[in-house]
Amino acid sequence: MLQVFIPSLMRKLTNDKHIVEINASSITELINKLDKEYPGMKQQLTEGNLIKDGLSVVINDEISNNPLLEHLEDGFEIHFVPTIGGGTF
Amino acid sequence: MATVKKDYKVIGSRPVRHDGVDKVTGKAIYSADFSISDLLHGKVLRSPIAHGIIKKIDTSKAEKLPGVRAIVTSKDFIGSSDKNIETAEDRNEGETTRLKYLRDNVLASDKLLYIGQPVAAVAATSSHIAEEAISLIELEYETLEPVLNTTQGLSSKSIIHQELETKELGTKVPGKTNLAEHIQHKLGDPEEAFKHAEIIVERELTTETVHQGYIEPHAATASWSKDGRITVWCSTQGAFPARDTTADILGVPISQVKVVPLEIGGGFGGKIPVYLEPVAALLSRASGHPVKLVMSRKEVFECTGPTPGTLMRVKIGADKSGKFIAAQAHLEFEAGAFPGSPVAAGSYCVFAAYDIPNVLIDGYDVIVNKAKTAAYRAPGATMAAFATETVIDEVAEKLQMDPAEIRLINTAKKGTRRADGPVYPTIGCEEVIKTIKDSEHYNSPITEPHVGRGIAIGYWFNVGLESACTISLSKNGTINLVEGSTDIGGTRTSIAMQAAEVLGLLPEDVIPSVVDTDSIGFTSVTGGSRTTYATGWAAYEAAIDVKNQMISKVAGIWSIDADNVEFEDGVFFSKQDTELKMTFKELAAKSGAPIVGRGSVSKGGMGAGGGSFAGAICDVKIDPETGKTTVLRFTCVQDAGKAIYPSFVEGQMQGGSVQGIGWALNEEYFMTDDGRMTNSSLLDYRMPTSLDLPMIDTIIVEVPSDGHPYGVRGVGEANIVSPPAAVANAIYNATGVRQSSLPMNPASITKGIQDHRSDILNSMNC
Amino acid sequence: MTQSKTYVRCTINGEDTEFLCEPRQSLLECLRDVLRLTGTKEGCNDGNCGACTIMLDDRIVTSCLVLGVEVNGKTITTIEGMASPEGLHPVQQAFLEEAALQCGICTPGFLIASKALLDTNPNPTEEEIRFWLANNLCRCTGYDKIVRAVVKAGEKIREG
Amino acid sequence: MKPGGAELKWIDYSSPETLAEALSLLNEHQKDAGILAGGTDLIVKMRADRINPGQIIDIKSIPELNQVNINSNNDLTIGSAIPCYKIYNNDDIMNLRPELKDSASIIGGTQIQGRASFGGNICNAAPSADSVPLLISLGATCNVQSVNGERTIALEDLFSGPGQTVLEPNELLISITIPKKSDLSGANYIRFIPRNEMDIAVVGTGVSVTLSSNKKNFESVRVSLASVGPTPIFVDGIDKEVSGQEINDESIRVVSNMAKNASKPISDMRGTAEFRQHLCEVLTRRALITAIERAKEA
Repeated sequence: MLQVFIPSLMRKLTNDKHIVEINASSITELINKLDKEYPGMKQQLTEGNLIKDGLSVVINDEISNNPLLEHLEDGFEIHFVPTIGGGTF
Repeated sequence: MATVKKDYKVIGSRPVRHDGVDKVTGKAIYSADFSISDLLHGKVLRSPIAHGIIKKIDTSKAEKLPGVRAIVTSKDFIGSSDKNIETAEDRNEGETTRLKYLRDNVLASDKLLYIGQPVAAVAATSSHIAEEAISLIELEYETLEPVLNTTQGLSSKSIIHQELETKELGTKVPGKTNLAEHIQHKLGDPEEAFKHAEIIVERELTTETVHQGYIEPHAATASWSKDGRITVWCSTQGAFPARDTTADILGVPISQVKVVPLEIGGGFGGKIPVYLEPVAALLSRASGHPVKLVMSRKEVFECTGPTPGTLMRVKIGADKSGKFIAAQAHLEFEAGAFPGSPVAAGSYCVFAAYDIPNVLIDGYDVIVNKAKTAAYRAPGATMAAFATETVIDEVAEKLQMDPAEIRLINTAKKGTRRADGPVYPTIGCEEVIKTIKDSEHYNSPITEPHVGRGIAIGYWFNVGLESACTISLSKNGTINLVEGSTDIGGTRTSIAMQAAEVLGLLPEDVIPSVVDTDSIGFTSVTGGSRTTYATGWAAYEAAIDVKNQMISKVAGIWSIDADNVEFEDGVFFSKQDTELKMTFKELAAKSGAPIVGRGSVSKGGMGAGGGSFAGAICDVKIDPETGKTTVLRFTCVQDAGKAIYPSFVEGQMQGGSVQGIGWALNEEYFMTDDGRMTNSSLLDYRMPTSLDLPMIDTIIVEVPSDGHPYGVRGVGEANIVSPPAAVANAIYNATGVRQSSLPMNPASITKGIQDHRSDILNSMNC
Repeated sequence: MTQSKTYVRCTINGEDTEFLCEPRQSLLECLRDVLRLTGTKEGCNDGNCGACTIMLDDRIVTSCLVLGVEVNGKTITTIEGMASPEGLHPVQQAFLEEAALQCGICTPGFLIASKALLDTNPNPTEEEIRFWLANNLCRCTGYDKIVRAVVKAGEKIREG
Repeated sequence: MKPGGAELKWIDYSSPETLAEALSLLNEHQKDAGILAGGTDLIVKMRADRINPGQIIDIKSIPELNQVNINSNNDLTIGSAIPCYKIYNNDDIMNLRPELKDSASIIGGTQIQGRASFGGNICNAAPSADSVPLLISLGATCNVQSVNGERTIALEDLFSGPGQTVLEPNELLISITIPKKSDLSGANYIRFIPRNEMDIAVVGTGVSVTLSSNKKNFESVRVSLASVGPTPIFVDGIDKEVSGQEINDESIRVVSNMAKNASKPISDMRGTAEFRQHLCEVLTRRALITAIERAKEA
């Protein structure tokens, strides 16, 4: 099981649920499964099958450079967080 | 993966840096020092107003001036601006940038958005002529009402970008606005938790715009050849991002652009953006000559990205024991004329040093008519820490707790969940606080009147990102190490030392070079405290690659299996036959296919290696009559993971501390009501001089980061985060008056003391 | 009056030097653009950062506030003239050993200023060093290691 | 927007070796002339486009402007082109008027002091000029010449507005004369700046005091202020209030309050009017106390 943390601004889609548990081995699979359970999630998270502009994916404790390429394992934590814009690094 | 080996030979030593002799003899070539045959000199016409609409740009008179060779405006860009592109930086941030914004920030197209925004540029046979030509360009415009702070930005009817909609997690909220983005992090149930707090402190704080203040102004030379190839020589924190952004702005493929990074005279985040490079390239194409552009100090202050002014409200609730049970932050940051303030980073960092179960953080990125803000050393974290750490000080005072103790019982540690979600890997926050609490400085008595002591803690999350490195082995047993991280503070050496450690070499046996974008793999910016961490890691990988190739080679010579070869203390030997030995240098001298090692890493974004915590202890003396603050003693404590080159780690700690002290006391942009900066000189923008400071003591804490082969944590940034708050807390302890705005200049301290006195007098009268 | 260049003859780093410049060109421009001595840096062009510090006869000055035409007959030392054929000057060596530079852009100015101090006072106090160097801004180091390097260079010079 | 701090417009330059030659050039060019001594104000103002002289007259080679002279009456005359460091490194000056180091050693920093002169600091006529208040409090006079002759102007009468003096366009400041030092007198200049060097005075106070023979009473007190009005301010009428009075907290406060009341500051980025008035009182009191100590030691 993956622990998926739902950002506060998206919790209206999950009836205010903070953490959702889902079985998936990739981010794409994860998002598809999320959307099935909570319709509208895919639209919130993706654009043209890519992670939406302005969103970053944290896998465990680091922002992933290439989330769609990562292999997810049981027990991983997934977070969707606002990107750090504006020449911050 | 962190090695347990502690007896390093090279790591932890202090050799003379490889670029040192050139830098103390004046031979090192910085961007403004560069020259090339047939060179023209350029100048930029800039907006005289903060907000308006361009009606007409008439360059005809300027074109007729003898010596003028080219004039360009935004009309000279190739292709449509109406698309989103992914800059090199964006790629790591998971977002795209409107090409129009990037272009408008280097040459305005339809609107004037801040005083100093480039409008046109001239190339001429001398800079004097170019400047004369600038004054002959006629710019007609219609003035609009400027928006100059977040309060105006959020309430004003003056909309800066008509098409802008507020983004929330990438989703657009319809409606015309100056609010570019709203960020929120929520953990637990803060509303409920505050109800149970024994004590709640809530304060509103503000900070003014400050500049990175690097001593070298921006400069760039570009040559656009007839075959379409563009070469740029410039001062940048990232040659590859500069290449990519320049290509995007110009509308040419990145393969057409080569960026040659010259020595860089400071950056602190401010030399990540591209300002002059595309303009110089356009002038070169138009004139057929290479063109050089150099900013004046006034242009640096008024036209390059500072870090923004902010308005913040922070609320912390604690129980009787001092444990924080709930926290809330409202952060409004000025983005400047285009989206992208450091409010997202500020939102991540605002409570990052503490384990708090219930947190709500709201961040607002507000467009205003000022220069687009840029990164400045731990962007956003310093302002946020000023708010948090002064509120915590007040909580401690109300509970009559020691300021270090309250921080210690609330410290974040491995496994602590941050408000934005992730849990920490191994971090050194607790160790930093303990070190402060146990330090001689913290425990020394204060005996003089008007002297106060303050402490504060700061966090910067650090990034990893991509780096590449190659190593070529020479016959004499030395190695040439080629890397793409521009070296601002000695990173060539701290990177070379990590390769030397692997190969059993002396630091001087490694010859490092920072090269152009055609000559090494993609390497991200020198920023985010990532260079020694990630490019050092790439050098480590490249050195391992060299070692493995040498093992194969010696195995071939000895006709044994490579698995049976060991390498230790500079000697290759057979595990089975003790007679079979060869030194590194002997093996290097043997002929055969050249040995070239490659290292290439991609090490994650925010949070790489767990980030770095730092803290400050500050003693100040206040002149109660003039409000002048003298910093008597200052100690910076920082977790370096493993200090590769301790002198450079100390140097980063001291430099960051002093920038923080400047920010605390005297640095600020003075702006008129129409958006003009009035103190754009190094006389009136008062950065600390040597006479304004004591020695800056340093204590390096080493809690190795998970992952990095030597446990390195980047140390470039966390050290600036706590000083303003530490100074503020010290001023409070010296005067009895809390300061809620940066800078805490003599006038505001004097006023605080006078108001405080009258408060006391009034209460006595009652 | 026709706009013509002016002939200037002076001694730079021990060499008899002639150049032509416009009267409006600062000594800093003449050193960097005319003579291609780019070790002297420009940080502000109004005398407030000290990066362009040079020795003019017996005194350090900011070369951005000197006109090139003013130095006719004068003696100038720039960073390029500090090391001898035998090696680095003790103050250069101390800056390297004490890690007193990070980006290095202010370093030439600091070295010229520090040498001038040690030439007249090889045993300065911390306060004297800080006062003397207050016209030189450094944004990287926080000055700590610079002060230490000047003290160390003074020790070396006193030892001979 | 002009690229600030950038290129100078075309200028002509001459470096006369005699006073007569310089005065004749100045007479020829009048307002188009820019007098160059140290250049630390002139060149900065030209770069910022605040002035645009076409003819630069470099006065550093003129002997009269570079001399220090102490006459038989012990009046001290300092050539207007002498850079600050030559003032505080001059033993004759320091023996006679050690207080001049108070101001000469804080104008700009070390490098600026290698060029900047009292003459330039005076003629630049900034209300914040650090050399001026002390010189006014010492009763300094300006020796001025033109092709038409020479005249002497009391320093406090020289200034007519920010950046403005009563000098005619063809007049040159040759030197400054400080009258002989009275017995039992002392002086001090202090300023307030947020940094410790390299800053413009938020307020500056020059105080000169002469004590009675028993060292217990004021005989004369002169106070002058910088940065609290359109010109440096000489605080009138102090002697009338405190001459003959016993030196104590009360009489010191009378002087410092008179200074505060004489100030007419504006609010700008360097300080608010209110803060500056407050500082006037503080600094005058402190400078006066130091001047009294120096007078007692004298």
